[in-house]
Amino acid sequence: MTDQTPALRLEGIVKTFPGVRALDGVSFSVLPGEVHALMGENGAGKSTLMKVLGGIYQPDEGRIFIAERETVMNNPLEAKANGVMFIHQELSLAEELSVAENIYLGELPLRRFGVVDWATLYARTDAILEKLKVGFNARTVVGSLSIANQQMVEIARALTVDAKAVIFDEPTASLTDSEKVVLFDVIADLQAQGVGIIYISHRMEEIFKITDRISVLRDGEYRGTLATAETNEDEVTQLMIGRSLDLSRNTAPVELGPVALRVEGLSCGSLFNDATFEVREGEVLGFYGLVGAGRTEIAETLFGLRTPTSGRIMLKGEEVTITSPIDAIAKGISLVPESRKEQGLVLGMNCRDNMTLPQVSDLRAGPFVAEGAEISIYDQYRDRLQIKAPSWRTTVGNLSGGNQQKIVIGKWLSMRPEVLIVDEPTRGIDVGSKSEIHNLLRDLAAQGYAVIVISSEMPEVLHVSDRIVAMYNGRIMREFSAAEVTEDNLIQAISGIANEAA
Amino acid sequence: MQQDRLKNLLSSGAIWGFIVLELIFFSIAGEYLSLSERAFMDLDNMLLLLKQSAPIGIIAVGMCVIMINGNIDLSVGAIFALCAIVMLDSMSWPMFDALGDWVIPVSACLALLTGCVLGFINGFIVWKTGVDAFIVTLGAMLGYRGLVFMYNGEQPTSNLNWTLVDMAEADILGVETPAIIFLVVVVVVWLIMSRTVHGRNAYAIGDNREAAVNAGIRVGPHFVMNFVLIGFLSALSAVAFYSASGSVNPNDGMLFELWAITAVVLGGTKLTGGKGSVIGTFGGVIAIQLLRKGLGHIGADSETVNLVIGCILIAVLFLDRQLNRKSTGELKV
Amino acid sequence: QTITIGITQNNVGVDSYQTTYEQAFIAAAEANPDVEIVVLDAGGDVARQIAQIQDLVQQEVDAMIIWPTNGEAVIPAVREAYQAGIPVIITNSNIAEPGFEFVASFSGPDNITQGSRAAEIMCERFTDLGIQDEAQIVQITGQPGYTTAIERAEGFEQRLPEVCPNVTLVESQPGNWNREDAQRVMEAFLVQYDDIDGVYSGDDNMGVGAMNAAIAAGRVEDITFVGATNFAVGYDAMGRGEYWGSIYQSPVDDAEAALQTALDVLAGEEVPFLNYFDTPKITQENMGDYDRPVF
Amino acid sequence: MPELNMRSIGGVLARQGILIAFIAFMIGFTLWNPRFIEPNNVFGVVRSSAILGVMALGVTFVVIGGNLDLSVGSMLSFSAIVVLDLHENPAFGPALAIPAMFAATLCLGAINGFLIGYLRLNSLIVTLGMLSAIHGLTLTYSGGQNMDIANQSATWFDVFGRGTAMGIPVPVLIFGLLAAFLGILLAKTPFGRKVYAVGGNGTAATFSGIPRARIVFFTYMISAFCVATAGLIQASRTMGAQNTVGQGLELEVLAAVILGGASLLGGSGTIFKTVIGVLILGFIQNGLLLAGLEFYVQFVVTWVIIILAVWLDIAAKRGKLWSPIA
Ligand SMILES: Nc1ncnc2c1ncn2[C@@H]1O[C@H](COP(=O)(O)OP(=O)(O)OP(=O)(O)O)[C@@H](O)[C@H]1O
Ligand SMILES: Nc1ncnc2c1ncn2[C@@H]1O[C@H](COP(=O)(O)OP(=O)(O)OP(=O)(O)O)[C@@H](O)[C@H]1O
Ligand SMILES: [Mg+2]
Ligand SMILES: [Mg+2]
Repeated sequence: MTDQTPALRLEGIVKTFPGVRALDGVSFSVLPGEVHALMGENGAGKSTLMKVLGGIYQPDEGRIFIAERETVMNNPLEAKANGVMFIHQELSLAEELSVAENIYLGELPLRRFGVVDWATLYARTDAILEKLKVGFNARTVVGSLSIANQQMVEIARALTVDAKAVIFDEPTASLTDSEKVVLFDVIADLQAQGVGIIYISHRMEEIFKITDRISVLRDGEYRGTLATAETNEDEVTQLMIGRSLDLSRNTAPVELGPVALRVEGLSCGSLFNDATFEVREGEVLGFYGLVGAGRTEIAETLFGLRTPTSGRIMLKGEEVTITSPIDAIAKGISLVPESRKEQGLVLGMNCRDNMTLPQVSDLRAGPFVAEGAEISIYDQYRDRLQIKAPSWRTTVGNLSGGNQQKIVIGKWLSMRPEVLIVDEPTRGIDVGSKSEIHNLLRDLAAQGYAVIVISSEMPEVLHVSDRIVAMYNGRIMREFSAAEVTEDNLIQAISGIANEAA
Repeated sequence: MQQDRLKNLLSSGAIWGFIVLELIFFSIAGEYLSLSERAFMDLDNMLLLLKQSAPIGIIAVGMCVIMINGNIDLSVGAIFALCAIVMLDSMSWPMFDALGDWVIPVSACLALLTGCVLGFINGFIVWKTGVDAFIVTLGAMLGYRGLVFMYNGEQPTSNLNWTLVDMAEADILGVETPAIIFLVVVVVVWLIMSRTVHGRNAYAIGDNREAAVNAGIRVGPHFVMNFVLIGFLSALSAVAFYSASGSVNPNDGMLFELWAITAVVLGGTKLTGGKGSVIGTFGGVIAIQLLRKGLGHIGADSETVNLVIGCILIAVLFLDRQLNRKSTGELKV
Repeated sequence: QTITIGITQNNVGVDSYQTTYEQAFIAAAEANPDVEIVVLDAGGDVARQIAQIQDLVQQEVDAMIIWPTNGEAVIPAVREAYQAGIPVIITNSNIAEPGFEFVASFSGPDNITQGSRAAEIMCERFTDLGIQDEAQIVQITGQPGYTTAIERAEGFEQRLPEVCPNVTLVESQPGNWNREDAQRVMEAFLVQYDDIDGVYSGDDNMGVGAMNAAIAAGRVEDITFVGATNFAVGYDAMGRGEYWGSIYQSPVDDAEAALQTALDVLAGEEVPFLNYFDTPKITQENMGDYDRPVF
Repeated sequence: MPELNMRSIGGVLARQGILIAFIAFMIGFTLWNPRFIEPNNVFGVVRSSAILGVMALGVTFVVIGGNLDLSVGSMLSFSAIVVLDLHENPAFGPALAIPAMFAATLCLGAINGFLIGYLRLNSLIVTLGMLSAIHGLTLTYSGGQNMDIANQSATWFDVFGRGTAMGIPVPVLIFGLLAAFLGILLAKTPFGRKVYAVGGNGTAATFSGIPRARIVFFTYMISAFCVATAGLIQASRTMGAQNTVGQGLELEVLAAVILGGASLLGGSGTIFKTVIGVLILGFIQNGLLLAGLEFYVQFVVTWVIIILAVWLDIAAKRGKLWSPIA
């Protein structure tokens, strides 16, 4: 593996956007048959670099070599023609079209006169799907698939051409474990065929499981390459964020207050059934389960976005019905939603206005918005959450993902809710910001908030929770205290193996 | 899967159900209210319906393509008028004197070419400037209309050529020329949209433009092609219609864009693009024309016609949404 | 034995002339027990009107009356009716000459004459005021492309130099049969030209719009307003001495004449091909001879 | 993703691009015909733009809230006809006619708002349907007849369209005051902020506890209120109206709002810019008329100006003249 010609080599890539130097002279190479991890904080420039490789952006400076031949790729099609396949971070699918058309998007097989050769298209697609062991076929409409299956469609594209290099940009963010196994098999296959693979992820355990080398970017600059076998998480983190992380948890015992929220036998159609749990002031309750287990739906129901079909919700011992988010907010419940871009932020608005949006009616001077009060709220939470933004006037859409997430969290913290629900608070967030957010959630509990954390990442739940509720298929399977929980019994609970309900 | 298909059929079939309802209603109401001896659902009357649907129908087919592609074109009415002027006026240009009746195909081709050029201008602006098609074509609606007026002041442009009229009124098995053109356009464009790469790419672009770009589809040229197509179809509609009438007012074709859009939406095409069908649009056009014809048949007065058409439009939209609603677990957002 | 007559009107509801016409037509038909009518409205759209003519042919009416949206474009459709043996009567605004052979009769006002008469009214007034050799006038025409608008302007522009060769028509702009548009056009004229002695408008509705602009600019005293189709607003303004003259044209006469012509044709009577009804001049001087228009 | 340095000089220029275009345009026309800039003419233009302008103020709210309103033209006809008819009705008279007309027009706005805000139907099609339906309603109401005030000297009704106060024509005054009021409402109050939020991202607004449906509903009520005001000015100015006075105005209004830089996607735009957009359209029309050009030349010029203005606006935002569409 050492003295081969690289499958792919980058030299001094520079890419600027108006006002941002996203890539600043990045060079590294990927060998054939190697899985090469690319790591870096949010906004470090990973996706931008890959878009340059995929022909979506043209670099301002620098050169790209494929099999040591200098190549210029003006558009994605040319990149494909040169053997570079790109599996995107954000799902990039046409939902109304069939799986086959999506997989071969942009290069449908032809007969004469530009007519699509459907027979060939379906045959080829079915062959690929066979390899991926998925439960749908070439004619299925993509929009009817689950998010995880849509991600598999995206991945299937990697197999359509004889690629020299394949780029996976955070492919596992929404895959379940069984699909992850299939994905890793596919990667191993490609590797065996001598394809060079670039793998981007924020999840250390995956990185250490499947990659051969790790290259690190920081603020658009190349920081070095490490051999996976010879390094450890701490070293990588050092390189990424310039310091080590203190992963120890603040375990100072907190005086638990009275029950803040109690849910009894709550159901909502087929989404979840008979959920019973409670959370106390000063406590962090974790919700763990596979994607699609119904945790988000419980949160949405508590926040008034769904109407429960049965069950009771009690706040501080009093039964309440919650009909809308407005109602929920008035009663002291806040939800940091799962998808910050769609549900959390008005991307075209500035930081301050986003942060004070839920309370804008209360921040008034006469009939007007009290802008001074808004700014002081913003400043307070910017300092507390260490938000990195040029000023409160900055449009939120221009912030990096982690900072956007902090704005959403700040938006709900500043409401001083009695019950704070956070849904996947660190999805797509780099390790540095992640631990900041974890500490923050613990601090909140220490101040007497009741916090519910929903997450699909086991380390996260284990790390922040005082108690953990395990869900499977719309049901609460078991409740663990921090003391009794282990990775094994948690996995059993959420995969439906252990049937003892909590 | 099976259920999906059923739902799809139901939602795209809504327009046909509506047409059947109209037919039944007007047939029965016609018995009581109409002065005519002849039944509403008479074959001749239905053939006439097809012919009368042609002018807006041909344009609506183009609009369907544009909307599937994720754009909109508000300038079709002005293109229609401008192409008509080119056709009728060019027939009397001195340089074509020698051609005799052969001037007809030459003028028709000139008109079609004009349509393509006007469409190209729109498409090119959308592509190169990145200004939204709604704004570009809103501007063009004014601009092209201005050109219509500049061409011949405020006078109508006329050229009544009986050979041409006879050609336009010729029929095959009772189906007259404009109706034939309309049907051919529907079939050809349907084939393009469902069978060719261009058609499938147009769907993909309308569905998720970024995905299409990422997959290496050149979005701009597809936009331009579709704008050229709708320009061409607007011109074809003008050729078909003005062959049989021979005179164009500078105001002709106003509001055609709104009726075409209405037909397309009634036909089940998603306003945001990515989903829709030419056949459904055909249904939408027929449904509107049937409504007009039927209301005339039973003697409704003009204010009622306006009121009814407006209300039906909203009602169909409402029903369509009920049918297409995600069945379970929709968030209250 | 009842007779079925179909009518397709130009654009009902766009102004009260057309609306009153429709009502008068219906009233006249109801008064006659032998007549049944199908009333259609083209909404100003040629395509729709052609479709309506075809529908009437298909419904096998005994005769049809057409108020054309475009004097030329309807000719082939009229030919279809002619070929189906249905007599066609054109009303209000004639079709172009190539269509005459398919038409039984035209019934309506003579728009060219109306234009000429308006020119005469204007000229006579200028002569009385002694400014017939220096006067400058502007014209506000009707909907562009519309036969009535074209013919009235044509008649006016032809006649004016004959009677008052030294009056200059400085500019024409369309007011679209719309009072507000006419007012806006007039406002610009008033800024642009310091000397305006007369305004000719394609109908009184626009004329009153122009007059309102002049009132606002304080120049109504200096200007002679002449219009056509005397509307009630125009009549009232004449009464107040602000508006000078117009052409008296009654939609009721118009509608009744059309229906009668159709009946005469069906009865096999000889009717003149151009069956004009009279539209006399009306000015502040003789307005007492006429009733206030109902529209 | 848009650029970061909107506060750089280029960014400031971009933000005021429409204003700069406006000034350049005014200078150009003045050089062509000095009468253009005479106070008399300027007042005249502003006065005759007032009707379009007042309607555009309301539509700005609708567009920022992420929707369209194509029904404003036929709604204007409706309100003008209704107020004139009631004025002539001895049971009402001018003092009652005006509030009654406002109530009726607001009902139409409420229908729009209900269908689009609460039932979440597509605004383009709903308001297109309403365009047709309201026209039918107006015709039914009036029987297709023009409405005129018979005894024009005996009423104070003409004050809204023809009067002056403190030397300023009343329509201009109404336009100015309404623009100031709505401008403050939009820029400075919680309600305005919510309109931006709903138009910018309706889902996120809901998650933030903003009553999305109610906000959209109110944008249509504001639009209807503005139309009623415009209808009042219209009716008072001409002291009579046809059933089609407002026909075609919907697109002119939309053009003015877009020219002012409001995005059709919602979430951006300001009242001030809309006013500039309205004035640009008004001055184009007037300038070309003064230059002795036919009215239809104005169509072509408007076409070019709309596209240039919007193009330069978005080009400045993305920092590149040519679009990134592949
Ligand atoms: N189109 C664009 N216009 C302006 N700035 C951009 C654009 N795309 C990316 N950026 C900026 O470039 C930087 C790098 O972004 P990039 O998406 O490459 O980060 P990343 O490393 O993939 O982060 P993540 O881990 O969150 O996916 C960020 O500061 C981002 O804001
Ligand atoms: N099959 C599907 N089709 C369409 N949308 C889906 C589908 N599955 C999930 N989604 C939506 O995608 C988003 C993220 O989905 P995810 O798979 O995380 O489900 P989830 O219900 O949130 O899981 P959990 O309840 O365990 O958090 C959610 O808003 C969900 O409604
Ligand atoms: Mg990324
Ligand atoms: Mg979830």
